[in-house]
Amino acid sequence: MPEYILVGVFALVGLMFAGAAMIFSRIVAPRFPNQGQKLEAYESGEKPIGSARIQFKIGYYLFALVFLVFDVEAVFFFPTLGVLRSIGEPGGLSISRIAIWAELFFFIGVLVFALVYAWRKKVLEWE
Amino acid sequence: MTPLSITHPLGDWIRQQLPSPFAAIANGLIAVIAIAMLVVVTAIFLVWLERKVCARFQARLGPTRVGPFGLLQPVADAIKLLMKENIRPRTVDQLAYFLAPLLPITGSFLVLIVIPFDHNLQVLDPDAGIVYVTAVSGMGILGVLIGGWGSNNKYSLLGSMRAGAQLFSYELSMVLCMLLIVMASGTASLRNIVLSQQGTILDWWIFKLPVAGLVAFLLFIVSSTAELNRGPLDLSEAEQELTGGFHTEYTGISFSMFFLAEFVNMFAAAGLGATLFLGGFLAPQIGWHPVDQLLAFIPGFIWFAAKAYFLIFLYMWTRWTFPRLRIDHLLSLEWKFLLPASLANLLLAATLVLFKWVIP
Amino acid sequence: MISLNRFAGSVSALLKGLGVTLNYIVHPKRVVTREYPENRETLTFPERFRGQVVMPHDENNDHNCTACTLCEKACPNGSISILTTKNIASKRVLGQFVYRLSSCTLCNLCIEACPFDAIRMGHGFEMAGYTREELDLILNKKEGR
Amino acid sequence: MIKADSKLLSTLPPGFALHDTGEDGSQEYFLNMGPQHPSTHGVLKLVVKLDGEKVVEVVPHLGFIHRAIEKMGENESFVQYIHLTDRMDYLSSHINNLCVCMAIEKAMGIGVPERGEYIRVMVSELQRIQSHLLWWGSFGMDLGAVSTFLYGFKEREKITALFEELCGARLTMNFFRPGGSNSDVPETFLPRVKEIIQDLKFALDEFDALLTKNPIIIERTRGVGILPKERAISYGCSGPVARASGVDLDVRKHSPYSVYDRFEFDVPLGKNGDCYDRYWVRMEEMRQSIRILEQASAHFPPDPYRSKEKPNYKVPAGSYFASVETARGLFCTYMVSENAMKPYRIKSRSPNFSNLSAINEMSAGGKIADLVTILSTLDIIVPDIDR
Repeated sequence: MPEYILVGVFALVGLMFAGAAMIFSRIVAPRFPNQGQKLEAYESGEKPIGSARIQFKIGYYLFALVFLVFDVEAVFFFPTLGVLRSIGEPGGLSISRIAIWAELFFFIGVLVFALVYAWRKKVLEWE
Repeated sequence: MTPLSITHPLGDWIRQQLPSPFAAIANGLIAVIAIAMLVVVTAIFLVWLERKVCARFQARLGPTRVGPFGLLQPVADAIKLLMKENIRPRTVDQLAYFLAPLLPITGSFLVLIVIPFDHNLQVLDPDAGIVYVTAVSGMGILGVLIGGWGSNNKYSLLGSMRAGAQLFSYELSMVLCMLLIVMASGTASLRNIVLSQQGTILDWWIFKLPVAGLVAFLLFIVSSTAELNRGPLDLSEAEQELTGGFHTEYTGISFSMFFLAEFVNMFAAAGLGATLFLGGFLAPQIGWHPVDQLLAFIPGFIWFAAKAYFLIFLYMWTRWTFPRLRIDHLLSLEWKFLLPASLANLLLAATLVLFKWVIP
Repeated sequence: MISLNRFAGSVSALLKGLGVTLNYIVHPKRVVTREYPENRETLTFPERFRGQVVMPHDENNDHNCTACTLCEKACPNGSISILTTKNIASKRVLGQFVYRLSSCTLCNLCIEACPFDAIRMGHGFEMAGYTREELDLILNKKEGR
Repeated sequence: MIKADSKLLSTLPPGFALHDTGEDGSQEYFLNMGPQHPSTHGVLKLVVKLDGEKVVEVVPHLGFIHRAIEKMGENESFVQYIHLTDRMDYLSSHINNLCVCMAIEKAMGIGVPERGEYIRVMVSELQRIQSHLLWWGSFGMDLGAVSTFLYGFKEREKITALFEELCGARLTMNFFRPGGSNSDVPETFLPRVKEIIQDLKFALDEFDALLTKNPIIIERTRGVGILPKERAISYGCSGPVARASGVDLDVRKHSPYSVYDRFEFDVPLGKNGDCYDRYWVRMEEMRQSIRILEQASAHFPPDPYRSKEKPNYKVPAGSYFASVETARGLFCTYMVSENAMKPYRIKSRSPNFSNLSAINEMSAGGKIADLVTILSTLDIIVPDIDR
């Protein structure tokens, strides 16, 4: 557990590191408030046409859904694969190792089936 | 393995001198300073290196004027970026716009602390080191997403949406490649992964698993390029299409935070690749005793740096050679090629491990 | 099989591309950069290089211009104005050869028009100035008498 | 269905309409690409209507650097107009100059000596290669391979240096005159052309390895931005853009000017009219230009290089026309003279305006990235569009 306190410390340090640079820049950088159209959003030097806050077609949100499936799978893999080498008696082909191995094949088979399904359903196509 | 040992002698000495809570704090402080220094130095050096290497790829000289070989050029750039006016457009989302540049650099801090630079040069060695790395490495892209959305600019918006798609797609094959190493070495701790590659060069995971190791290494390089947002997979920046992508609206120091993080993340990813596939801090032993002794005499962190910079060179090489993919090709490449390939590769490796063709 | 062939072809094409760039990095001789302000002394120009117009003067500070104004007429932009004056023999001679670099397009037409080789294209190429007035040049060194 | 924002509708550029929101709640939106954009190659503004990343409509806005060159020409003498054509398509300035000279020659019945014609052909072909090299570099850069830009420029530099030796300028040449050229080629010309040919052959192989066979390029250009043959003709496209669509139009071949009829070369034609064909046609054209250069330098005739110079060019009354094939397509000069020193009206037909007009048809339905690819393969020069 104390290890993860250190992670928190470093997260803070990272934020402070960036924050300090930005504060320092605030102090030393010049400021010329609002000259001309400098505070407009950049759109190749022209006034933007309409806001960017629109409901627009992302086109790849379905990938995100498929991703969820596979990402969860990766988490399941971690413990399974971690023990593939060490389970049972060291060395040798034990039943439990073969079972894990077969399980792995089955699991990935299911996943590949899902992938193929998504592929056939044109989820993996743009739009 | 105590979590706080920067180096054994120094850590032990501090532990002898101070009572334990203070010693932990002192060691922690040293770690913080060391990592912060590493971030700054790496970023500055890599900016210089990228410019130099890119120039040489393009038959140019690169920076030559500031300092010897232009070494101080990035320092000059940093000063310039610090002194630039911070223009915050009127239309941005204040909180998101401010928060976004802080996140990528924090992410790179968090990745760097688990990377074993040498036998005892590692801030933290969590048992599930690889899970931790995949968890925190997403932070950079989070910054990109938030920044792109907060900028209220159509170019940024497109860039950040692309970044999102790219992140979650390439995360998969990257995790699968790492999993392969976890399976082969039987541990998820980065330090133990390195130690599992002891022996000659042929004991590195890239060679030890015939075919599967090499394939996993290549897949790792490709998917980490996408994760790092570097060309040819730098879709969220894509300056020819989106002018600057997610950082179009960022100026001065807030832009340089993205920029800095990109380079530090590149070092972290290269370090990770070296750790997983190239034996990390271990010296490349060739099995001939006199040479091996000589090679082992060189400290581990130098070997680590050499391997990491070799990978960095690979990243730069591909970046300055290949044209950029289109976003739908990028996603097809992952889902229709890299993901099935890494799944098949994983199965191949599992079979190899099971029948112990390679691993004793 | 076809797709496997295509894959192999793609990979080999990518590797060839990498080979090309690697070739550049391992051959420092292929670097073509010239560091400009530092090499100012060693810069060479082809003889016909068209820099700003100059009027060659001989050792007595004399020039060939007879103020015939052919160059003035040949100039498409009106960059040249010949201001004449009278010499002691009340002959029309060149007073001032006014050359406005700011509107000159370095097109070479004035030099072609000149029958006496009084002006030619110089090799000066650093033509920037801080004010427009700096770019109004008088090419002859002394007024005709 | 959500009604489009009426406040937004009033700010739209003329000629644009915004549809109401689609069934899934997604909206179309407008994006300005240019005038300050890395891939519009100058001050061109494209207003793009997008649906997500899909391009719905592209409207180019021109006129940012309009200089009224044709109007200026009415106040210049015929010879003075030559140097203004340098400033239209600055990558084909030699060829543009040639076109004006040919019109004057036709009007006044001036002949060109053998050597002068050979100089014209060789310099034109060098200019074409030089222009295509720059295009190749910027094409690679537009697709994200930044190094190619430098490689293209590196090779182009050799030709530019040759031009510098030839006429003293690197971009705005003003070299050709009615009846020949303003000076003979220097002695070093032929050996250097041969050197350049050798270098180019090597470089073109490198270029093939870098881009032509690169699967990423093939993926990004095959089937992208298709311009069918009929549409190419009706838009008035010319040059590599039209030839990639299968339009067999090359002035050099079909109404040969100068001495082009003496050389053997092929006119590469594309089949599909997509971006890859346009790319391939240009690469092939460079090889054909090298062929012409080789033939020309093998039989380079002796003096004189220019027929007798006229004291002034007083063009007899009438209208005169000449056309050439520049690196980008058909360049024509049409001039009306009233038996005076200055043209009554002079008109230059330049290829880029017509080529650009096809962009909406080519890019609608593609992605933003495709728009950049298409714009790059059109190889536009903005000063030539605006004139």
